[in-house]
Amino acid sequence: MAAAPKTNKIGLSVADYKGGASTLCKGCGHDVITNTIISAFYEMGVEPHMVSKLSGIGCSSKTPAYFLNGAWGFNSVHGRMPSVATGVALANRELVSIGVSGDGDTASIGMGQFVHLLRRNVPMIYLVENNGVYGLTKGQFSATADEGSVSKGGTANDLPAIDLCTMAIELGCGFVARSFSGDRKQLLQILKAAIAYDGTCMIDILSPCVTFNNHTGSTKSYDWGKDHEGPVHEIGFVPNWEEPDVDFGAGATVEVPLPDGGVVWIKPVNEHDHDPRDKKAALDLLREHHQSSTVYTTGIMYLDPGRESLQDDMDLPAAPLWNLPLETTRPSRAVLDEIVESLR
Amino acid sequence: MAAAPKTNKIGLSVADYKGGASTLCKGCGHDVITNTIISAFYEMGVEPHMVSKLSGIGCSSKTPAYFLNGAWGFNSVHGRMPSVATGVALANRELVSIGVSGDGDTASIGMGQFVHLLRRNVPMIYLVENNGVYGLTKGQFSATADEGSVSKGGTANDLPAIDLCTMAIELGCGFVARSFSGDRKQLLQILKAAIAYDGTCMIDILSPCVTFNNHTGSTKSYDWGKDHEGPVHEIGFVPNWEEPDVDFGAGATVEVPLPDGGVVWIKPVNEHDHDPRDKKAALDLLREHHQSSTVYTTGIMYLDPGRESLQDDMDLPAAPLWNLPLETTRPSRAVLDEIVESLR
Amino acid sequence: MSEPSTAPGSAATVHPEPIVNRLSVQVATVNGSGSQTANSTLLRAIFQMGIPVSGKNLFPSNIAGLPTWFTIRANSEGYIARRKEIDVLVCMNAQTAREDVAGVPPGATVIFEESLNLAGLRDDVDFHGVPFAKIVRDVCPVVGLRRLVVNMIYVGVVAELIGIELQEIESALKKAFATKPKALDLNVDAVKAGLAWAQENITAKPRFQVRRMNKTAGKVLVDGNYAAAVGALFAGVTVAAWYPITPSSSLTESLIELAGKYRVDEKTGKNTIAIIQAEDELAAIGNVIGAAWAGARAMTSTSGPGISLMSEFIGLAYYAEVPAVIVNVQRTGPSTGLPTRTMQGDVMFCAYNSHGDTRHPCLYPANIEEAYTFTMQAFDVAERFQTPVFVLSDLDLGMNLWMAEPFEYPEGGLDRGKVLDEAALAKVEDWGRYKDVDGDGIPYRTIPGTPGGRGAFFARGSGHDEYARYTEDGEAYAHNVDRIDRKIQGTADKLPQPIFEGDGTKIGIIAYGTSHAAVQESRDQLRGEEGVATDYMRICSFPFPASVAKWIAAHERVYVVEQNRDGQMRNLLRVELPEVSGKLLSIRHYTGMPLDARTVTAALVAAEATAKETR
Amino acid sequence: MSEPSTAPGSAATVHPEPIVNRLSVQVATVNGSGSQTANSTLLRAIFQMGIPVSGKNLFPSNIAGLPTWFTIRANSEGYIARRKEIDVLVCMNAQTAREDVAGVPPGATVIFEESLNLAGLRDDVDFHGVPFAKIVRDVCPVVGLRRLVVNMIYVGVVAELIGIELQEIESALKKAFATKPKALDLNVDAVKAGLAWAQENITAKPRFQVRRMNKTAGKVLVDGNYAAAVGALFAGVTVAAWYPITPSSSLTESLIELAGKYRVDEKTGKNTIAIIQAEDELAAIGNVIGAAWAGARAMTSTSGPGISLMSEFIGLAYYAEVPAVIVNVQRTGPSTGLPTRTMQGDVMFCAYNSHGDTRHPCLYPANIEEAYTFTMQAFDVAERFQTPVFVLSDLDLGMNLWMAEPFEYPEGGLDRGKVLDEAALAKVEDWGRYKDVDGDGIPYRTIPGTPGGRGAFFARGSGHDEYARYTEDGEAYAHNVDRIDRKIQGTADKLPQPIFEGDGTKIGIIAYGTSHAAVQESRDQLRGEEGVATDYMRICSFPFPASVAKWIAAHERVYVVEQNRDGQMRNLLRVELPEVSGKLLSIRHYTGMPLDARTVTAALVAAEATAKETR
Ligand SMILES: Cc1ncc(C[n+]2csc(CCOP(=O)(O)OP(=O)(O)O)c2C)c(N)n1
Ligand SMILES: Cc1ncc(C[n+]2csc(CCOP(=O)(O)OP(=O)(O)O)c2C)c(N)n1
Ligand code: SF4
Ligand code: SF4
Ligand SMILES: [Mg+2]
Ligand SMILES: [Mg+2]
Repeated sequence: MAAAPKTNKIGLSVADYKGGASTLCKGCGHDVITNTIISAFYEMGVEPHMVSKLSGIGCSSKTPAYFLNGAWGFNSVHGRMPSVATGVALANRELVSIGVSGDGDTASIGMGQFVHLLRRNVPMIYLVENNGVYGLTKGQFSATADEGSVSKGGTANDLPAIDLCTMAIELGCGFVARSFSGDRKQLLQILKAAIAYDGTCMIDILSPCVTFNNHTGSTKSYDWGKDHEGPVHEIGFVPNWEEPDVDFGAGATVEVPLPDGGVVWIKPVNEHDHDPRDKKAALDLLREHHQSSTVYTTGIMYLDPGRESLQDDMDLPAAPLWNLPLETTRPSRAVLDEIVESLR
Repeated sequence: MAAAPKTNKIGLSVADYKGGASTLCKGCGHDVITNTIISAFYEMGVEPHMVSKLSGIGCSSKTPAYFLNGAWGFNSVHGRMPSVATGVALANRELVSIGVSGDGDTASIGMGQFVHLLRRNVPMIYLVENNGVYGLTKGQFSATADEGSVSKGGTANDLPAIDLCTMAIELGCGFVARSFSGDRKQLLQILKAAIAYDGTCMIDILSPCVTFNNHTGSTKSYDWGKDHEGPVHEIGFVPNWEEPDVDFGAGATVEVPLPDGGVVWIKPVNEHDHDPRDKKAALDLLREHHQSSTVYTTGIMYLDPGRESLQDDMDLPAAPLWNLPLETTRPSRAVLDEIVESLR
Repeated sequence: MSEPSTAPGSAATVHPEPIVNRLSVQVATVNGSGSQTANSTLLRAIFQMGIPVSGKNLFPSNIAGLPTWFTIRANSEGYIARRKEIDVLVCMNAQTAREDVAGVPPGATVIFEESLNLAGLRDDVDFHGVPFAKIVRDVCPVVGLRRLVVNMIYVGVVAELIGIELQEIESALKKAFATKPKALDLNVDAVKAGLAWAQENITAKPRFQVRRMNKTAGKVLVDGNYAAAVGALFAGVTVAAWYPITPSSSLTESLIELAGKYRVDEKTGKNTIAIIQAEDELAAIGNVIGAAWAGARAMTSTSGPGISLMSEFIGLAYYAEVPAVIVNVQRTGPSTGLPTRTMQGDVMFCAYNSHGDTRHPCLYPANIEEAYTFTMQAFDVAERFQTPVFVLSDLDLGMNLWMAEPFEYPEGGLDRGKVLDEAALAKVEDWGRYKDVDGDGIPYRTIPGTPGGRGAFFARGSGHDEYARYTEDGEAYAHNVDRIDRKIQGTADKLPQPIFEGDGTKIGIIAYGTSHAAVQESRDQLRGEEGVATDYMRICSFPFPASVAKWIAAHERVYVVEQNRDGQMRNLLRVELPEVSGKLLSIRHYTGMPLDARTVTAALVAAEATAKETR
Repeated sequence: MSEPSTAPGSAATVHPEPIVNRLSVQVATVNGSGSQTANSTLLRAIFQMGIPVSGKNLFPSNIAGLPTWFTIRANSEGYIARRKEIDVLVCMNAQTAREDVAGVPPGATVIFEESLNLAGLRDDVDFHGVPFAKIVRDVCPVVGLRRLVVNMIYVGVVAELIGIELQEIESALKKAFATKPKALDLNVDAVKAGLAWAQENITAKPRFQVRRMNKTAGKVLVDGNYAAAVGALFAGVTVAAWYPITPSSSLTESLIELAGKYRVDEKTGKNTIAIIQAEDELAAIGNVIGAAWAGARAMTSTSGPGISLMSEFIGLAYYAEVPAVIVNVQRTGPSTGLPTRTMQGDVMFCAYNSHGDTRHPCLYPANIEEAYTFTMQAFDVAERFQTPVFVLSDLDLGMNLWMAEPFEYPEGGLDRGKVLDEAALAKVEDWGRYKDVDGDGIPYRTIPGTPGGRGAFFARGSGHDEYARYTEDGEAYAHNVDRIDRKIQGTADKLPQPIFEGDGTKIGIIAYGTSHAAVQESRDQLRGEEGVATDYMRICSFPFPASVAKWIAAHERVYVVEQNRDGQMRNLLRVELPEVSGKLLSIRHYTGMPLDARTVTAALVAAEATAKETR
């Protein structure tokens, strides 16, 4: 008899969190993220049917089809996933939404909607699988390509890159992280914390495009990432049903409790002492490294566990709006009479 | 015989810089800006026919019709003026472009194009006549309305405001200023410097909507502006044909020469010692005051005289593209033969 | 207004028989001057006297300072279309006064602020200079309020001149100032002062009079945007996303107001609807599609430019089969056009909106009752057919005040269409999101969050098969879009059906939406004045049911009356019903002003004359 | 490909007479495997042998790893439409091999990687298992290159089997590897190895052979996007704004390449064109409109979703009268659809794009020559008529390789339309930007920066009068849009005129764009096989000139052949030419695969049979 597969707290195995086979290029950074998402949802014991997977258009935007087959997916139009996600959040606040976008999808065509998603604090995990190019349309530079980085064809990009983390923090996003496809360990912890968090989690992930942007001269290649990654801390996440048995050692460790009872643990590394709750410090850190371009700083840059979510802002009930009983959504005959009377 | 009217260096009088009669509400902040634009172009001696006036849709966007009748105007569609302006800049780099937008036009529907205009450094003056509401559609909150500020109808805005100056600086804009319709003196100097500057000048101007957002509880009213304005410096601009006879006195004065020979003079006030060439200082200053909301900081927040403009980035000729002779824009018969040969 | 009058006016200043309950009053003023309450008071008072009325507000795309006109038509026959001829003109705007005076027919009465000195302009109208400034000084001690209060003085003058009962004015004012007793008193005093002045100073009453009758009992007076908002409210809308744009803003703003009163859960104090002001129209429709995919009854309201911006998302909703209700309150022109003028200008653009092969159900409400019921019904259609549905209203219907029957409470529940919940799913053997199980092209859908592990699917705007799986297979593509087409064609019989009038003559008239009122009146004119009998079909929806072609086929010539340059409904009929295409003639009106009966009558008479000649 | 073959295949494995210069070769492989060069080498070699060819690349919307097919058709008659039947199949993709084999007609030859073990699948085709893996190991020592080089081995095998001359393969390879001598040698060796293997191991040659002839002398082999880019280049385009989207990206990318070579000023070293990658399509068209308003010849290239996003701006350009050239390389479906498949799906959406009353000139290139000339001409039309102009290409034309006559150098200068410079302005007494001076509806424009102080005007998408002044006057509005309509109608005679073929029979066929090639071939089939003679009108533009209606009227039945579900051109004809609407029948194809002649022939024969029955 074969051993029963390992299961999570709701009795599901990793297989229950898998999706269809990826059709991306072999080695594409996006596939690494897909696998990490599978692990994170498995480890967090999220019910797949309570998850909505949203995306725009691009190689990255295809990936929701490659994880959580038991979840609901909506691959919408290019750059406009944020508005769809906002609608989903309003209709059913019980769903856990994860949106996957690309740098073209977010920073070029999607910039307007991205900004307003952040401003509204729509509860969801918003991943940018950032490769500096439009993968699906064959490698044109996107708005996150670094100034001076060189395309496969040999042309240098002469416009400055947009730093999505800085932008997110400035716009009030309460969970802003940066990671790297090449650092699954870190990404996994960030994702788990994001699943527990209530509000927009913007995670900007360097995710190399092996076909169009993985050469020398690129600042979005695996090699570049490996050579430059500088995590500001080691991150751990302890969900609310687990004992915090992680021992990070010395006093420098920071614990950020989330409202749901989970705790994000952070242990500074690389001589940093970045407290992710310090907004100004986060911005300074990002600016330094954005400008120096010698270090690719990763980690949870900013974490504000307290910001009110869109649905609370809008005073919505705990139950999903879409399924409220007719008595609640259609006013009574008396109300209609009252309205009519006011018009006489 | 009546005295000849005063004229500027190209022999034109103020009347030559006027536009049609305004149809805005009496007292609207936008009209003050219109008048200041007239003064600035007059004083700078710009030839009206070399000016393009661009806008989107809104009360603010109507104003290009109210100044510089001798200039070319294009009142385009809501929120998309930046792309039109970019096209104009490419077709004819000799034109001086001034774009007038509103906070709805820029920060709501126009956010995406705004971001990319700044990123590209399209040479133009980009004014946001910021009143925190959609004036023309009767007073709904815009994305720059401050959290907690109260509408005329009594509802409080529960989303955070987008700070356009911070955003512009983060996106690499080299001329970022903030002003107030109630402070014509300052605005005039800023506008004159902007006319001399080569690159995007983003000027965010608190411009009260007297009809829909000028009440107690608003943070965009005249009274609020008057009570809260805190200029970080006194500003003067000396164009390249004038002697810098301004005497700002002591050593604290900062002089920023522009490439065209004009000089921006800055004399700290209110115990500030903000050097507008210091990006980090500018961002810190904005953040402090954006968060405190006790002071409305005005002045030239950031000034980088050296950033390369879009047309230089694109290696365009000095002459306007649109009017290049046919010999230059249609390759020769030999070229066509060469192309054809390559396809055989 | 500068539009020249086209109908013959009455003779001169001699006033023979009074004309009772058939008149138009126009107030020419400046926007932002607060005349709105005064004008609706006049309108409401006449309405309360039992006389059918309608009000048209002709306002500029501007907040304050530009000319604006308000026209009230009272008509005992119940004609409520715009009428171009003005019988009583109130000139409060120096800017346009001369033009305004030039526009009225002989025999009209002109009331004007004394200082405007208009009296010498014509000798075929009655002029009454009123010292408004002086009177208001006496009535209203607070200088700052005079600008507003002065409007009530012309209310008094007009009331006295044409016979509006003071008690009805008072009762209308009570309604307007229900929560502001002080203001009420001040305004009533102003009306009375106007009335008194007129009593003393004007002896010869105008020919045009109102007199109490009983044709408005039980009716309401309301604009179409409000009616649509009420429709949405009772349709149980749960998510509404919008971006402000004239003339649709007041629709969602009315919904916000209504929801604030009637959609707050009594137990929890929470809102049972989410109304979100999006950052633009692309986002608004994205919000709607996301919400509807997640199960909400979702809607947006917008106008032409918004539809252009929504096009990409509308194609997605069509192809991924997501319900959406889009109320398009149409305005004049391509591009920004004339934002405060009316037009039926997006008929073609909505019917086939977005790139690729598409076709969308459209509803064309013609009156308040339909603004209410069609909006409500649009949600059922959208959910039953899982597709975006347009409600094509316009500025005239949406923003002007119309008389109507009171709203009827909806019978039965909501039609939420083919939704499978956990239990239903368990019974289905081989569920596929896009399978045509019932032969009607309508597949079964599930809502995210449905437990049981069998309902999840992946929606997309790219190629997909019956199981919602990605495919680029050409046959699967064709099979799918054929089914969708069948599904949409199937809406024809489920949408509001055309309404037929007439007893079977040779000449047919087709109209839809707000062209209806003018056509109704024109048909009476044609019959009465020209002896031309017409049949009439009012189209209420697209795709067209079979009865439309049948009716056209049964007529010799059919005039399609509409408010746009290109004859868009005529064009739509040409595309869809080529077999009767040859019978279609076109009467179009596109100045942005609401259509009036005279325009229709004149065009039809001229066309008939040509038809005769060439026969 | 899984599409079943519809034509009768040849008998069995007995090979009677060889069939010369009438064959289709298909290579089934995986995208990203570098087979492109191999396939175009085959294509080019046949072309260089003087045999008319065409190539169709059927690729997935994916970067690497999914199935892709490349089909080469060689045909001595010059038929270059897609042909469904495959005579020689090269199976390099295990994923689809079985389906691919099932799809070929009896008598076909199948070449496959030995290890795939396909030989037993059918007994009515010739199988040749080739040890590709082994051969490539011998030819190519560098392991990392083998994935690419293996493709050249099938080139050698196919060449040997069907008789392609080695020297032509070598010359094609020289072209491809002009700058890489090492790679050239490696690839030539691989071809030779394949050739040698086949010589040794395959004795029975397939029936299908190529043999040198002389029908391609002087011709070029190129895709339509490149041709359009060349057209734009020689039209003197000065600003091009784009956002990448399949299948249009390669148009502007070709322009970038060409401009880099031919549009750098020799004296200054500066670019005489600005090509800007916008942040999305709304911005791209905004860039174009801004640039064109400021005087540039400006263009954008896009596909369906881009058109949806551009709709608002297109309405602005129409109404404010700003030139713009929009090349829409159409693809399959509403929404994202099948991005790498072809369709003529935006015909209606472009013709009446945007809200309100609009109508836009559209050009429908059918071949490479027209992709070049129509794109060039579009600039003249846009500037002469001051309006957005669509060039409606599609994926089939834009991205596939077509044989064509070499581009002709444009005679004469540019038509920049009615532009007034300082001197001209000085002579005009009362210039108004939107005045109809010449009775053709086309006003005179000025370019920003024109000195003299008389040319400035204020462009806007809101209501304006003849002097470009803001107005909300309804009559001024109507007057203006009437003029614009006249202007656009006036383009009909200035656009590429329809092309007529046939000697006056009862049956007409209408086609446009890439449906042309299939229709040409189908007409020969109809005549040859069915004895059905047809007349043919190829529509090249919209609005339709009078000759279109006249031609339709002269026929009894007219089949409109097109590649979309809804018969969009047929619908457009119904709208615009109701008088002949009744004659229009429709043949549609919308799987996303390029249209083939058999589909047209079969549909027409079936329709004629029905027509006879019901007569
Ligand atoms: C409206 C629209 N414009 C353009 C496209 C073409 N397109 C598809 S994906 C893509 C860019 C994707 O880039 P990114 O978001 O960075 O994703 P990646 O493929 O790099 O993961 C573009 C431009 C489209 N599908 N829709
Ligand atoms: C596409 C589109 N959506 C909506 C509108 C309606 N609209 C006109 S102006 C405006 C807002 C203007 O606000 P703002 O830019 O702040 O200018 P303000 O009037 O306050 O100066 C809106 C929503 C429009 N004209 N076009
Ligand atoms: S093209 Fe780039 S981004 Fe797309 S799948 Fe391949 S490697 Fe990934
Ligand atoms: S509404 Fe407000 S913004 Fe518009 S003109 Fe009036 S005061 Fe100015
Ligand atoms: Mg990318
Ligand atoms: Mg504003």
